[in-house]
Amino acid sequence: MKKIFVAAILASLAFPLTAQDVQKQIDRYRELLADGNPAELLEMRGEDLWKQKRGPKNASMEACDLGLGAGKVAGVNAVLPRYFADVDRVMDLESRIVHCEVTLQGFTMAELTKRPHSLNQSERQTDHEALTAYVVGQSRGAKVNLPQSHPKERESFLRGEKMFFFKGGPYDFACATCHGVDGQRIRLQDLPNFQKADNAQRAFTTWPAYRVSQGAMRTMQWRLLDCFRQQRLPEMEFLSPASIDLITYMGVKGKDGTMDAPAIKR
Amino acid sequence: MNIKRRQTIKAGSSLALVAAAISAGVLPTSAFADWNKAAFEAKNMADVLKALGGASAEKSADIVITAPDIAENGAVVPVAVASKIAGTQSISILVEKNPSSLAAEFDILPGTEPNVGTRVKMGQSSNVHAVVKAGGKYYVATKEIKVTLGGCGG
Amino acid sequence: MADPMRIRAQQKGDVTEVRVLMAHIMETGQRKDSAGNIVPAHHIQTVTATWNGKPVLSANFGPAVSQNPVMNFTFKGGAKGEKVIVTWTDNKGDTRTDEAVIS
Amino acid sequence: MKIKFLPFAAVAFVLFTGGCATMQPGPTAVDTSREVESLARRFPPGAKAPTDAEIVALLKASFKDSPSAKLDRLDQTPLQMACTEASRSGKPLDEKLRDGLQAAALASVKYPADGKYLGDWKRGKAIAQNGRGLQYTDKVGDVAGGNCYACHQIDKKEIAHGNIGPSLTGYGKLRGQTEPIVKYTWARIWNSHSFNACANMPRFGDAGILTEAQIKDVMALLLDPESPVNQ
Repeated sequence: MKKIFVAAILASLAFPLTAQDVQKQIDRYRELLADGNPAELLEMRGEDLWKQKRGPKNASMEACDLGLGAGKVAGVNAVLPRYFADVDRVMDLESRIVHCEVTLQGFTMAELTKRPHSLNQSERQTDHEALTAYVVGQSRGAKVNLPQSHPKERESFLRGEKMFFFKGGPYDFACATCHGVDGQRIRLQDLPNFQKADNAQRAFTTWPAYRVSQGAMRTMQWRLLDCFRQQRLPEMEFLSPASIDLITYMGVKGKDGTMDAPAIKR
Repeated sequence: MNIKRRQTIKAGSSLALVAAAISAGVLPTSAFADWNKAAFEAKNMADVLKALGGASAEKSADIVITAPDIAENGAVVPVAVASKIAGTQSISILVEKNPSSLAAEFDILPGTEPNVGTRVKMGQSSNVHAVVKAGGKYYVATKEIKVTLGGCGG
Repeated sequence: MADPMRIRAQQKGDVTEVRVLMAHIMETGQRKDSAGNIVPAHHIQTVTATWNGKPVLSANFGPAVSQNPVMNFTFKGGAKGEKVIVTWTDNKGDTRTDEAVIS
Repeated sequence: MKIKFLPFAAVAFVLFTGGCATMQPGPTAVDTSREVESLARRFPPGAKAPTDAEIVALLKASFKDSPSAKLDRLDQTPLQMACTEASRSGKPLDEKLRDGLQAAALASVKYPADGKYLGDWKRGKAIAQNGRGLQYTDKVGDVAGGNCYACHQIDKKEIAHGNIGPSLTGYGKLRGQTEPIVKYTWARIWNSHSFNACANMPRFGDAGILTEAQIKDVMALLLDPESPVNQ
């Protein structure tokens, strides 16, 4: 008995941690984190903002049509990006929120897109982040099902697909370099493979997310901006056509996933 | 009272709430311990204990720390502590290798269960101590938590 | 300006479980800004909770409590519909009080 | 010139035959459900498939030019173009094309003029941990890191390592410090496309990510018997 005990101690010293051990413990960390998500604070702030009369036109956002009809907020993030006839193009959630702030409240595009994301740690989250948090939170439990019947919706997907595989920059990286293979990790963070439905669902349904490493909730637009930064491409423009096409691609790949955002992540 | 504070209370529309609470004797400040500056500035467990009014702490198996073995990020490490020691008066969470060890201290009032949780910052892998005061004596349990670097690296 | 807390209080048998989310920067006083200057400490120092006028928790936080703090505690008693009131105060004197109805 | 390099390629083949699956993880082929999707579904009336030129133009319209990350990063090299198509279609490169790209990559490798390949493993350790550099948020001329741990296991004590590349634990201990090994390792770091046209690993020397001195330090981390990698 004693021998076995000593052997066990020696073994644990010789092989500090197996990859499975580490993964189990990381899963445990994530489970404990999920118990309290500060993104809820931002959702509350966003709800107040949504209902507040703001801007030169002194109007609230409550009449905004996010894709399921004017004033309807529940479930919209599960069907976006989609085609909007009033602008004759495909818009993602964040583009549509900004669109409503311009058309309903009279804000200018320039002021809304100047600095949509707060800085790390040191700054209060922006109104854009708060509004996005609120709207996204109202889609929890909704099944992802982006419409693809309009030619422009399909074209957005096809462009997004091509962009996903586009290798460029000094590192020769494409989105697919990290997100096109099963079981890959950067450091200890697993990388969803968008060619697998369950992976794509998990990724699409858990963004936006509160990032504990930044002390802030980050939107899907930010997620892409920062992926491209790590990819060593130039700075992605907020609400750019490429961002919308890539979100369409991810959303179509994540079909039938159940929305669970804002989530909480490292 | 500074202006900022007044604005805060007003903006939160909780002025009435606070006033009502005070007049009803709901917030008898004396019931709550003052913030112990010396304890929060102490660099190690011995100095924290001294600042809290103790001397040494006895190891105890009746203190249970619930926390991950590995933290994916040191900025947020969930730590919960439950004490089965009779007459638990306070529970403190200390991170040994932080610049100041004491992270949080909870007074266990009559009626409070000796079971609390929060999240702490850890600058690096470190021992985390749960110090329990009971019957005027101090007890401690310790758990090592590894902090890892993560993400794409920059 | 302090944002509201999110408080959940749930009766479970003869105890009530309380979970509090607080919006606060919890600046450590050790971080440098982009210009290289130390950002002064700014953190919650005390958190108190009452139920039916009775104190049920008192906590002291240092700057090592994470940004946007999460705090969970449990007290004996509590019935559905009763109120739990939570107040925090930080080192700059800012304070915030919010309440939740026990469910 | 070519003949001189052949032995290194041969060494590479021997070293990594066992680990090819992990060495060259190309993205998995596009799923079959999409392949068999009817044309009508794929292209609703009026929907057009985008051309490569349209994609580049759209990307350029979607990114901002800045001194530290210019828009020309979106102009693909022939290798980037070929490997984009290979991963999108799930079909490997044509052999001739592949060999040509690999030969060009190998020809790009600059070996140290002073003939010294190994620097300081302690500095190499820091370079392997550092993930900064070449981002639009960086300043031109900022020192970059190698970020090796993002993809590789190296020092066994560092548990936060990725798995996109193979484990490099015990690299020098297993392989020794013979000239072919040393030169192969250098070439692999300088331009990994020399041995696998569509390798995921960045061209640390060729793309100017690390300096020659930094690569020497990383070499020491891998090959120096004193390095923790070889303990």
